[in-house]
Amino acid sequence: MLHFVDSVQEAVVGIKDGSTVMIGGFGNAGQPFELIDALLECGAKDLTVVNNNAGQGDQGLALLIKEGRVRKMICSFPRQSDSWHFDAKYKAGEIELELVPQGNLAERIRAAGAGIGGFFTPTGYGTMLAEGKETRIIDGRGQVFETPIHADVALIKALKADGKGNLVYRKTARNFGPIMAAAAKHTIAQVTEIVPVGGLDPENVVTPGIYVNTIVTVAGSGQSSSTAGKVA
Amino acid sequence: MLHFVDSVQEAVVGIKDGSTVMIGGFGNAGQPFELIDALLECGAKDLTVVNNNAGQGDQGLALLIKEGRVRKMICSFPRQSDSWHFDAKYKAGEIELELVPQGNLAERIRAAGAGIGGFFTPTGYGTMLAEGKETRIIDGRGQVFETPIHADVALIKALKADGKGNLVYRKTARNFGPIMAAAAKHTIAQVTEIVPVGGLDPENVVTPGIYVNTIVTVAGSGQSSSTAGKVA
Amino acid sequence: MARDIAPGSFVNLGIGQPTLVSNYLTEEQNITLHTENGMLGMGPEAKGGEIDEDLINAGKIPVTELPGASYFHHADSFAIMRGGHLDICVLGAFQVSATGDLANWHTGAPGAIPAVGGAMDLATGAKDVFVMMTLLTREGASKIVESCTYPITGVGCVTRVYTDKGVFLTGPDGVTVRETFGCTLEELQELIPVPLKAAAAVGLQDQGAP
Amino acid sequence: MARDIAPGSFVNLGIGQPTLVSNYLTEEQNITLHTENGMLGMGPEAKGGEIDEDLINAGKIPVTELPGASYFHHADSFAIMRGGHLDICVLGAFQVSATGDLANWHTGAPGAIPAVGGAMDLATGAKDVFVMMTLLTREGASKIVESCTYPITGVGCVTRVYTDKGVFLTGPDGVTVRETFGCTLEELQELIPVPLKAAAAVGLQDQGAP
Repeated sequence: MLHFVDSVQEAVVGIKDGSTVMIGGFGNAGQPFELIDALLECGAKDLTVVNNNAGQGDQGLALLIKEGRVRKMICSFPRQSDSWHFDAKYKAGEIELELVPQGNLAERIRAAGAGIGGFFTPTGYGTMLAEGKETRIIDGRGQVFETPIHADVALIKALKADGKGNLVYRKTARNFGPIMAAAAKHTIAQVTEIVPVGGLDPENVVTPGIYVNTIVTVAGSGQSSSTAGKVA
Repeated sequence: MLHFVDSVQEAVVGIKDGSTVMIGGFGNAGQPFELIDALLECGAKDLTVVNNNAGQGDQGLALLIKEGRVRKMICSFPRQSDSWHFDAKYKAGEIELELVPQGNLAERIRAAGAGIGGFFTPTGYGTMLAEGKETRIIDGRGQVFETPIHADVALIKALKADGKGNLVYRKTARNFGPIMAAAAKHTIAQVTEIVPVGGLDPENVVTPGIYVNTIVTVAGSGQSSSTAGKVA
Repeated sequence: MARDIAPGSFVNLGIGQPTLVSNYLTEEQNITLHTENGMLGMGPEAKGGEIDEDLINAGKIPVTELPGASYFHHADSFAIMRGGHLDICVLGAFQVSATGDLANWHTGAPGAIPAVGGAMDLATGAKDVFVMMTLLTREGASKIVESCTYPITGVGCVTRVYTDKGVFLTGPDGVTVRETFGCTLEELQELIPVPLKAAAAVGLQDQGAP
Repeated sequence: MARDIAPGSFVNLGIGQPTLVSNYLTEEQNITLHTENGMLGMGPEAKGGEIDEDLINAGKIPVTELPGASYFHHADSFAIMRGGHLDICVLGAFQVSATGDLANWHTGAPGAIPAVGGAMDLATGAKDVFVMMTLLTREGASKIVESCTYPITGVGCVTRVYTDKGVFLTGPDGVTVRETFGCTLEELQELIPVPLKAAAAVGLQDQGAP
C-alpha cells in the first residue's frame, strides 16, 4: 500500500535496528539528505547500508557512520578525500566493509528486484574482489558468480511523484533510485513535487508506483527545483 | 556507426544465411512488418529467429516460416489459432523449436545485452522446460540456470528516432524492442518519424543511440501515426 | 473472488476466464492491473474508436489506459512478476495438486505443440496465485488432485482455488475448504481424491498468503 | 590519443587525466561520451551558471548535456559498459602487464582503504581499453611490467598504452611499440623489462582491436 506522509520523520518511523537500508544517490545527485537526517534522528542502529560511497564530509550518511549506527557498508567507493568518518571507523575496526565493483553493485541490486537468484559476470574475474567466489569459464571468458542484494528499506530521492506513486527523476540524479526502489521490501521516496494521478506521461514514468510505499515532499530538496520546470 | 537508409531493402541487405535474427513485437504491436517483408525478399535462409510467437496468419514472420527460411524458432508461445504455417512446419519436422518461458526469454535477451554470462531463476523449476538444465537451491527455492540469447541482427519498430539514433516507442508496442536492440550485434529500427538531434527529451529516451545501427522511416508504419501526436 | 482482493493490490489477470474478474472490481478497491506485455494501470477492453493497435493486453485484445498508467519493456515487465511485486495473479488451470502444484500450460498430448507464454513466470513470481476453474472436468474427474498428471507450470505455487462448488486453500498442509457453494463438505470430499480440511470459522480472510 | 578515436565512437573517459582527452576531440569526430553514473551525450565541464547539482560526471564534477543526450539508471548504464557496447574507455594505471593485465585500483598497501568504483567494469567491458600514464614511476621503474605486482583490475584487457615516451600495443602476443616520442626503440627497451617488438610500418591504425 502507498502512503503519503507529511514529514520525513513519519516516513522513516518503521525502520528497525538491524535493517538493511539502501540509500540512493551518487555524489550529491539523488542523495535523499532529509530522509538520511530523519534516519539518524530516529535512532535505528546496527544497520547495513548499501550506497555507492561511504559518506562524504559531515552530512548525511557520513554522520550516520560517525554516530556508530552503521555496522556494515556495502559500496564500491568508500575512500574519498572527505570520507574521514568512514576512514576512522574502518581503521578502528568498528565498521565492516563489503567492497563491490560498481557495476556488480548495480546489477546485484537489479537482480534482487527482478527475482534473479544469482548471475555470472566477467567483472572482477581474476582479481582480489573475486577471491572465495565461485567462478566458471563461459564462452571462453572467466566469470564470477554474484548474488542479489536485497534490502528491508530503500531511501531514494526523485523529482516528482503522482498520486499512484509513479516517479520521475532529474538528469544524473536518477542513478540508483529506480533499482533500489525495486530491490527493497519498503521504498521511501522524497520528492520535490507531488502531481495528481494523470500528471505524468505514462511513456515517461521511470519507477512505476508498484515499487513505492511511502512518499514525502521535501520542498526544494535538490533535484534542482529552480530548473525542474524544464524537465516536466 | 549509425546509418540512416532510404528503404527497408537497403536496411536488411547485410543479413546473411545462418544468422540469428531477433524480431520485436508482441502480437501486432511493435512488429516491424516492413522489415520482415524485406528480409523475406532478400532471400536470407537458415535463420534462427527469436520472437515471442511463431508467426500469425499469412504475413510477416509466418511467411518467412512458410517459405522455409527459418531453421529454428526461439519463442514462448508458438501455438495460436492462426499459427498454421508454423504448425505445419513443426509437424513435418522441418523447423526446430526452443520453447522458453516468456520471462526467461526477456531476461535471457536482457542478459545478452548487459554482458551477463548466465543467471539462476525460479521460473520453470521442476517443469519439463527445465529438463536437462543445471539447477540449484538458492535461499530455499529451486532455481534453473539460464543463458543469454545473443543475436546477429535485431529488427525492431519504434515511434521516433533522433539524429543520434535515440528511440522512443509507443504504449505496449515498446515490448521487446529495447532489450533486443541491446542484445544484437546490429540493430535495425523502422520508425514512423525521424526528428533532429535535440528533438527528444533526454529524460524520456528509451533506447539510447548506442544500441542502434540502421534506421529507416516507414511512413505510417503502425505505432499508430494517427494518434502519435499524443505521445510526443 | 473480486471481493477477496485487498484494496490497493497490484494484480495480473491471466488470459481467458480470469480476465472477467475485472468486471467485478470496484473503484473503491483501487486495484492496479498489470499486463505482462508492458503496462501497469490497464483499463477495460477498448471499444470502437478507443481501439489502438499499440495498446493491447497479454491476450492481444485491445485495451485502454487508466490515469496513472505506465509503460515499460518486456524485461522490466517480467521483473515486476518475477521479483515478487504482484500481490495476486489469477490463472486458469487443468489441475491443481493438494500442495499447490499448478498444471495449466500443456496437455502433454503427443503431437500437441507446446506454448507457455508467461504462465510459469506468473505462477512462480506472484505473492499469491489464485486459480479459477470448474472443480470437475467434462468427464467428471476432480481437477484438484493428489499430484498433477499434466506437465506442471510451477511447484507449490497455488494458494487458493476458486471453483463452481467451493473455494479451497492449497499449500504445504494440503487442502482446506474455505467456502462451499450449494453442497456440503462431505459431498465435496466424495468428489475430490485428497483429504479436505474445514477452515476454522474465523480468520479465513487472512489465510491467503501461506 | 584523441586522433586515434574513430569517428562516431562511444567513449568513456576515466576520472582524472583521461578526462582531458575530451579537450582534444573535434566536432567532426562526432564522439559520444558516456559517464557511468547514467548518461550518454555528456558535454564539457559546467562553468558558472551552467552548474547543476543533478548533472555530474563519474568524478562528481558538474558537467553539461549535449543535444541528443540520454539519461538512464545505474544498472542500465553499467549494462552499456558490461555488455561490450562502448568502443573505447580510457583509464589511468599503476601498471600494465605485457599481456594487457591492468592494475589501477588499489596499491595493496597495508592499511589502505580499497575503493574500486567502475574501474573493473570498464576494464572488462569496453571493446578497447586505452591506458594513459607516464612510462616510469617517480622512482624510475617501468609501469609496463612482465606481470603486475599491484592487485589487478582486469585480466588481459588493455589494448593500448599511451605514455610520455611512446605508444604501445599490448595483448596475447606481448608488447608492440607503435610510436616513440624523442627516443629510440633501443632506449625504450632499456627502460622496459619485457621484450618489445616494433610495429610493422603499415596498418598500425588497425591493430587496436585484437
